[in-house]
Amino acid sequence: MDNLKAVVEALIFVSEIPLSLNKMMEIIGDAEKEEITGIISDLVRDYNERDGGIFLIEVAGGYQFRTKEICAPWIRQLKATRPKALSQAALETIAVIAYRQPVMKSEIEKVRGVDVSGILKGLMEKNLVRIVGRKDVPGRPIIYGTTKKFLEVFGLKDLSDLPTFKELEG
Amino acid sequence: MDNLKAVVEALIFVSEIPLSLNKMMEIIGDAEKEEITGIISDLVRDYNERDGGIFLIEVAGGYQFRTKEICAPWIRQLKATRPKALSQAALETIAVIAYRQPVMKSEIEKVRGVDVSGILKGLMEKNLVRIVGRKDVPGRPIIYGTTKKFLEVFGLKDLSDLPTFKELEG
Amino acid sequence: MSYKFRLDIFEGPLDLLLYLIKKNEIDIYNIPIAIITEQYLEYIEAMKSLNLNLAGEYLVLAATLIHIKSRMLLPVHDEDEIEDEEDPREELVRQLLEYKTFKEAALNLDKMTLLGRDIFNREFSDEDEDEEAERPVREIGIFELVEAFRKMVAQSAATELMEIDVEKISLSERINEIIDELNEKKTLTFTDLVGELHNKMRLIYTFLAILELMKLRIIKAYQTVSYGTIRIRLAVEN
Repeated sequence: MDNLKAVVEALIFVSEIPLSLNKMMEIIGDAEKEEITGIISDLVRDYNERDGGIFLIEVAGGYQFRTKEICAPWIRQLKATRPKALSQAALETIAVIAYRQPVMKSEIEKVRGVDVSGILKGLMEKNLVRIVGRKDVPGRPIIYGTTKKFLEVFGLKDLSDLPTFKELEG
Repeated sequence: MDNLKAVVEALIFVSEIPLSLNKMMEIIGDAEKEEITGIISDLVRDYNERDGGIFLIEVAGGYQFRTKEICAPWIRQLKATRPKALSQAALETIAVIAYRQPVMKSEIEKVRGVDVSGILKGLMEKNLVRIVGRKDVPGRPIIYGTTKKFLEVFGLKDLSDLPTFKELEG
Repeated sequence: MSYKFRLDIFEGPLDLLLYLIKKNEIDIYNIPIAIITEQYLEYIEAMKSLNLNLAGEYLVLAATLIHIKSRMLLPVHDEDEIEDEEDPREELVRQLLEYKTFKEAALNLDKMTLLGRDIFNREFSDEDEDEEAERPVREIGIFELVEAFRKMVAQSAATELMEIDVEKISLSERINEIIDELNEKKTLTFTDLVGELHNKMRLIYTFLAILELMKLRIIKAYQTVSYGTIRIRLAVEN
């Protein structure tokens, strides 16, 4: 096979976990084991000689590209500033708050069917949800609403930009 | 900085989304913009000259390593997926949105001559299309546009990178 | 009839029409409406007889074609009128050309090197889902939010939740604003809230918001003398 080296490199590159020799042989089919191991040795040498930011290593029964240790401080910084997705639970909770505000915790829990204390706290820490007031009923329950930050994160000008179900169903 | 090239390469490698120049400058701190763009050009050339299985591409406002097209059949086998093709209806709909955005659903339907609710929903689920706001006309209809993911999937630097269609402007 | 097998591959009535034009090698700017209408209706009949799910749009275009055909048949009394009068086919031709362009654009998009089909990026696992609260929140499409809510509502029995419309959301917005103002100023008069409002919708929303807040027992309204100034304040101080 002409492109064997390129294919081996690409396979190792895209694999989420260290890619085993067996898996590679299974995929490539018509290549001998020695041929593939030879290519991997070549690749290891290529990357060492290049002296770049990544290298090829045999690990956990397979092969994987990894970044060099000297790059670690910058990588940590990248990961720390990487925006994090909201969990499904958080998304559902904020959906209830957005559409039903001003809303009590008990109302959110009635819709979601689970306790939302922890998630509510998290959403307030992220400044997506806030306490808007209290209700004059026994227990004086807190009522919640969304924040300006919520509008920013979801790219809305104001709450009336929120689409309704009907609009999406068309 | 001594290892600047290695750091830039490692950062692009570990980033889950195309890494923007700004982000790199923010993380590296003491490097000039020209220095980083110079290094990126070097990296692009390095990988082209190596003629391996991966290459560096500028896409969706950042840089990302991707596998070469010739390797696709084997990678699909590794991922055990069929090639993810978009249907003709989805392609037509996304073409209208891409070239006419921001665009109302009714405008898309006028062009295509069919109801597009289902397709639009599918495209939003695939995160290729998003709601960008409402149009400032009576009824404040929802308007749609393409996403960053759209640029990533179609390998575009930005929207101006779309193939030109003189007839479509307007 | 060979066309039976082609019916489901049309993307819509315009697509079918384009196909007929191509098949008959017709000039798109000078469509022989009578012939095309006849063929178009044959296809529609075939679709019906095959019990294919015939979208209403096909019938709309059929009606349009018939209408154009009848207009083309009208005798022209005055030769000069031809100059001024718009060709009944003009709008349809414009629509067809536009659709054709986008069809080509779609084909073009499909020919591009697509991520996930032709080329790939690295796969990432969620290995380091560290719980750093400091990390910024990723921007989210509003569609995800609506979908999350819709799914939840579908599961719960609370059907009244479905009654969400733009008015209700705008009302929420005004309610939040009023509570904010009350948190700041403690008491507000009715005129404080509605006085300078020139926008009629905003006036209505303000009024509805106050009623809703009173009903929810979040605010209280009171006046010191009958027909005196109505003041509102939070029912419970924070």
